Amino acid sequence: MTSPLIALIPLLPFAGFVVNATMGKRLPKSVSGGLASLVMLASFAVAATLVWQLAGLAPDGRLITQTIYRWMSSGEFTLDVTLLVDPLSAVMLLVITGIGSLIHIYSTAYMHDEVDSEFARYFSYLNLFAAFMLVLVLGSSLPVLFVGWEGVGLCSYLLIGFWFKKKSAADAGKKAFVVNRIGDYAFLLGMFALFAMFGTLEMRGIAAAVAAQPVEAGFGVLSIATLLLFVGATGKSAQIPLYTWLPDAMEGPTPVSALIHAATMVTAGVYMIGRNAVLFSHTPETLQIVAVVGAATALMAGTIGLVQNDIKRVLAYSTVSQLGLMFLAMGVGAYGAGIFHLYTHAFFKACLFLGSGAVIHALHGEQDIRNMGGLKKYLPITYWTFVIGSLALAGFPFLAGFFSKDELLFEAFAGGHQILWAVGALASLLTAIYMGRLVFLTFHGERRHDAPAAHGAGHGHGHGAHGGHPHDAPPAMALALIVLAIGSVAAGYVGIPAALGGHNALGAWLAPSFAPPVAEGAAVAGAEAAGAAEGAGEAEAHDEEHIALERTLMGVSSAIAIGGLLVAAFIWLQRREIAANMARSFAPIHRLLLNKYYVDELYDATIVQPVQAVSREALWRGVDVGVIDGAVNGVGAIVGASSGVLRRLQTGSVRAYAGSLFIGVVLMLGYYLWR
Amino acid sequence: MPESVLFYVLSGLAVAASALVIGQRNPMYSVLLLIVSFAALAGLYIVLDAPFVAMAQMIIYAGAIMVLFLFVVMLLNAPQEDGAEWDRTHPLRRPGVARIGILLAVVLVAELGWALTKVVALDTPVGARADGALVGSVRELGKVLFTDYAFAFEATSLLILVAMVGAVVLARKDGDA
Amino acid sequence: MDSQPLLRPAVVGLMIFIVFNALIIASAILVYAERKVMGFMQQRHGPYLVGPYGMMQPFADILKLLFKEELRPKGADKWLFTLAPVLAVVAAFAAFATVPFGAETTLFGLLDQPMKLGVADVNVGVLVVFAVTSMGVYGIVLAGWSSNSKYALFGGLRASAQMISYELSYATAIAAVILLAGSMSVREVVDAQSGYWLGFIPKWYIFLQPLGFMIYAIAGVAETNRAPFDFPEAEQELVAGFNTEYSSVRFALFPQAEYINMVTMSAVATDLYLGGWHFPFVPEYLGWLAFLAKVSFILFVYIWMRWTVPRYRYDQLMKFGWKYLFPASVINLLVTAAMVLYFNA
Amino acid sequence: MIPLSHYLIVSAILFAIGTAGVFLRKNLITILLSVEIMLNAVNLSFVAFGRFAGTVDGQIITFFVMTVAAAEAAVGLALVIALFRTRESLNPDAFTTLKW
Repeated sequence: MTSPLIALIPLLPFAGFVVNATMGKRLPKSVSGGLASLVMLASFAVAATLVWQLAGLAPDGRLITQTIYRWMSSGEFTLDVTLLVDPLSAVMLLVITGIGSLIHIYSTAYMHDEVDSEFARYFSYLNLFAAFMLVLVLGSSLPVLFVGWEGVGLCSYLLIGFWFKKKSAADAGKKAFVVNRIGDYAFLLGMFALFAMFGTLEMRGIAAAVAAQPVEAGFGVLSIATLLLFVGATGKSAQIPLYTWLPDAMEGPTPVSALIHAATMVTAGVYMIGRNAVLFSHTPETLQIVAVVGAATALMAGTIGLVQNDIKRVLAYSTVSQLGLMFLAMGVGAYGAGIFHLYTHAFFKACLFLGSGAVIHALHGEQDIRNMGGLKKYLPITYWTFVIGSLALAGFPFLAGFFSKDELLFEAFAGGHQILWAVGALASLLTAIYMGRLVFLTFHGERRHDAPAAHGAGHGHGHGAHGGHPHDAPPAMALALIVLAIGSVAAGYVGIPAALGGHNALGAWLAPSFAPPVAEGAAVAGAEAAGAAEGAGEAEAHDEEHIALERTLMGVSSAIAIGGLLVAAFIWLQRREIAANMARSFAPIHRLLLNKYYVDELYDATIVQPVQAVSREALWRGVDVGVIDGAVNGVGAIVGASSGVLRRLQTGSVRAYAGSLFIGVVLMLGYYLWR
Repeated sequence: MPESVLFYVLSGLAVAASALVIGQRNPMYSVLLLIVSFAALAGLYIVLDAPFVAMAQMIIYAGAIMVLFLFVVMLLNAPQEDGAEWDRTHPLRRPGVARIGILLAVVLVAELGWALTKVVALDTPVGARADGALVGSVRELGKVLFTDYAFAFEATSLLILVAMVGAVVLARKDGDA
Repeated sequence: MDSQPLLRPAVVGLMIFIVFNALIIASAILVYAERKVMGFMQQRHGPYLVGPYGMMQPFADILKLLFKEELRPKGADKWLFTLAPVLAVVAAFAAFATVPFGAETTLFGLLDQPMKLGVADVNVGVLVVFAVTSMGVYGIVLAGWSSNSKYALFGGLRASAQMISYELSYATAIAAVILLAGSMSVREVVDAQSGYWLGFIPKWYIFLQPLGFMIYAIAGVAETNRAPFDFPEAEQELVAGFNTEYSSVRFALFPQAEYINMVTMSAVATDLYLGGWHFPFVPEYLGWLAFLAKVSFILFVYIWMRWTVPRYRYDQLMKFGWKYLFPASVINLLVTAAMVLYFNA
Repeated sequence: MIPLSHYLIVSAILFAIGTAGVFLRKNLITILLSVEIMLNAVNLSFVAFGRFAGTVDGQIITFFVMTVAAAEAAVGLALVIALFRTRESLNPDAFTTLKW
């Protein structure tokens, strides 16, 4: 069916952007912030109603579209701007608008120390981001998706560099932008390849076309195309090799990190793969690569996260690693599980970031966990929400993270990728440990920070004079934290696996999105749907030992989670020196981790420097000065010379000109009459 | 029949007025006579079943452009200045030039006449082929204007904008910003 | 088809006669009304000597002017000086030609096929009104130029500039209405406004085009050179503006033209925005009364405004016209177009 | 009915008059007026042809000509004013130097 409502979802935030961007300077904070949050809530309401309508439809007919206008049409190729709501985008919609609204509300308090114009600028960016993100998830064709893709990249750049007066922030923004460019380039190439193959860019059309042909054996053209798309995804979703921008992105305001760099934008890559599930399913080679890259990223980021000292960077690396897990799921064809984890992760990671934001807020910009500790009694709300978030992230039984992560690992295992499963398990162990470390270092133990710290000033929100001890989150922030904490507990229950007597409602709900469009060839569709359903972990698809296996794996992973937490508790609560000893005894490794495997340095040496050298020497000194300027000057000289001659013709008398014109007319007319 | 009478009266009026326009020394009268000629042309358009064009003619030409001319004439009521020394001795005043001009004019008129003889179906009435209703309908006009000629339309709008800016820039004194 | 070949032209002729005289009378009444209203607004009685309540005052004025001597300043342009007032008045009269003021009627069965109340019904009527009114400016401009006096010249200059500037907004506002009605015939525009929303709100375009109506009204005031836009004859600045040098009948013609223009403006406003002769609970054949009522109301507002609002400064006038009124009208047009597109598709 | 040729003849005459005006008059304003005459002559033939062919294209081109004429008048008159300011003259032959 079609519905005129869909366009509203991105348009509302866009309207907010327009207002705040144009007249924001003149609006008081309450108005600009309130408006921004309001449009987000409105768009959430619209999204909710649409999803409700969607749920009302028959399972395999769950598709609401709206064609806005014909974007391009050349020859037989036409491209409409069509927005599409199906189970997959429905989930994304709710996550983006829902969590987005919460983070908007949170920001009204968090950014309150900015001057009005800055405040409005911030919210205009935030709204713009939301609009583009919604376009991204709603777009039914790759180009439309790409528009959103680029748009969110832009907003990410703007928001990371929001405090652009601070060099590190500006650089981080540029880094994020450039790194993403690389990915986007690949993404474009992938699009071209797909267009060359299928002659359409409508994702459903591509899916249908692909479904008709057999799964590609070996590494063929199709695999190359999908691989290119995946490279784009690595750029957006911070996977190896393009993940380096995400940790630096933490220079941006914390709510931004929560919204863009944890909940929504970075998951775009996962979403994109899920959206083109059929396509990817046909290129096992690529899927293999996706899975491996995901696993590797998960592990690497986890290890790095273990030793970082900046509260937000720890969270950033954990995000990278969780994204790695999602890609792992995607790679093993467990699209449902991947999206499931995406969805739960959005909740608790947003919760964690906002919690860290509350901490930073309370400590006036202090971010180094070595200077924190003992905040438990000052920031109860922050503390408890943070703990819940961490537990959920660590996969503590019966919290959101548990279900999704377990689902995902189980799919990996059941899919026969034991090694990948092991890596994932290891990664989640690391997750448990560093989250434990983070919590204990931040909130427990004795207080290691000097009250109102001066670091704040640099960070754009240095509070005025405050009392001695930090104050807990103001209402707006507390609200967001609490809601998200509840989410982190409850979000998982939409996908209780068969093993626990549930029937994985989410998986079932998502299944149609990963199957080729029903319209084409019922037989193929049915088969694919069954396959996808298998992948998505439909209850029926499981037989007994599956359930048994899942139960055991569940036990293992929860054991891992609890164990990791216990280890962390033991080290950082009881015997903190252990950590120091280990650091000392494994000094090289520790240094390696601390310096993030020197990847940044590597890139700088291998890519950045050469490029700079070439552009400076060859392009600037050579091409620009030599060829281009030379050409321009040459033309100028020629014109000068020739006009010196032609000048004679210019008497300057208007009527002389008119006369020549007249003669011309007479001659031309004569000529035409003559022949 | 009335239509032909109308035609001859109006076209005669138009031609006479135009001739007087360039026969005048006083620009004021030229402008007014030109308005008359435009009005006559508008009448001709109506005879040609083009009421909308006729009205546009009145509104845009007679109503706006001519007022602009009038405005300028009034703003700078310039002195008559032929007979000034430099003017009489102007190179373009030499008889040779004048002769060439006359020759050219004659040639042009001849050519125009010649061209007329080449028009096919010259003596078939204008309205013979199509009914006035279609040609006269503003709806049809708008349709074609905004579909087939959409690009030209946009282009002209741009032209107008440029002209506007140019006029402002030119007409303002160097002093005021 | 037409069984009464002679009656019809007769009726049309009668119509023309009626309209012509009605306009003359109207201008007379307006003179009276203006002075009375002004009087009341200034805590005075206004004219009260001539006739009951001074009702005969305008006629007295006319007579007085008729017997004045016709002056023509030295160096004035003979032809144009005489032509100008005539031009003004002719334009004013002609403009009313395509303004319908009543529903179709058979004059109670006198005619076998209904005839339209109104002199002429052209399918581009709106444009005709507009074109003719835009001719009216020449009367003033020429008067200003021909009388060879600096005050008059200034008046003329101002008139020309002001009128061109405000015609734009004026036309753009009308264009929005044309869009809504989908026709350029005034009569069809009016008929498009018959009927009700929700059963009781009359379908007048003023409700769809509040902004458009405002723009039309303001631009109309400027077009008719009425206060607060009466620059061509700003007494305090240019003795009497373009008609400084005029006297006697020639002089009388200018106010006449002005008042008739006011009437035309109001009539057009009524047709385009106030539903013409449609009025709740008023039968069709009495529609012309409703029309009359609306017109006289607008005219009252005209006078009211003149004696309430002070005159702008000339630069303010231009600035207002170009920087606020015109953009507003363009936006109004765009929005209307979008709406029409949206609701018709 | 009037034959097409008559309209064309009228238009030709008007065009000739306009051209003559451009060359004979020595007042910039009158010259501009003559140009307007020429444009209108062309308009007339456009409309006549359009009516003859039974299409509205002729009228549409007329509109474009009108817009161009409006632009031309605006710029031209602005130029005239500017020139008059500098030279106190409206004679085209007075402006033979291209820069000063």
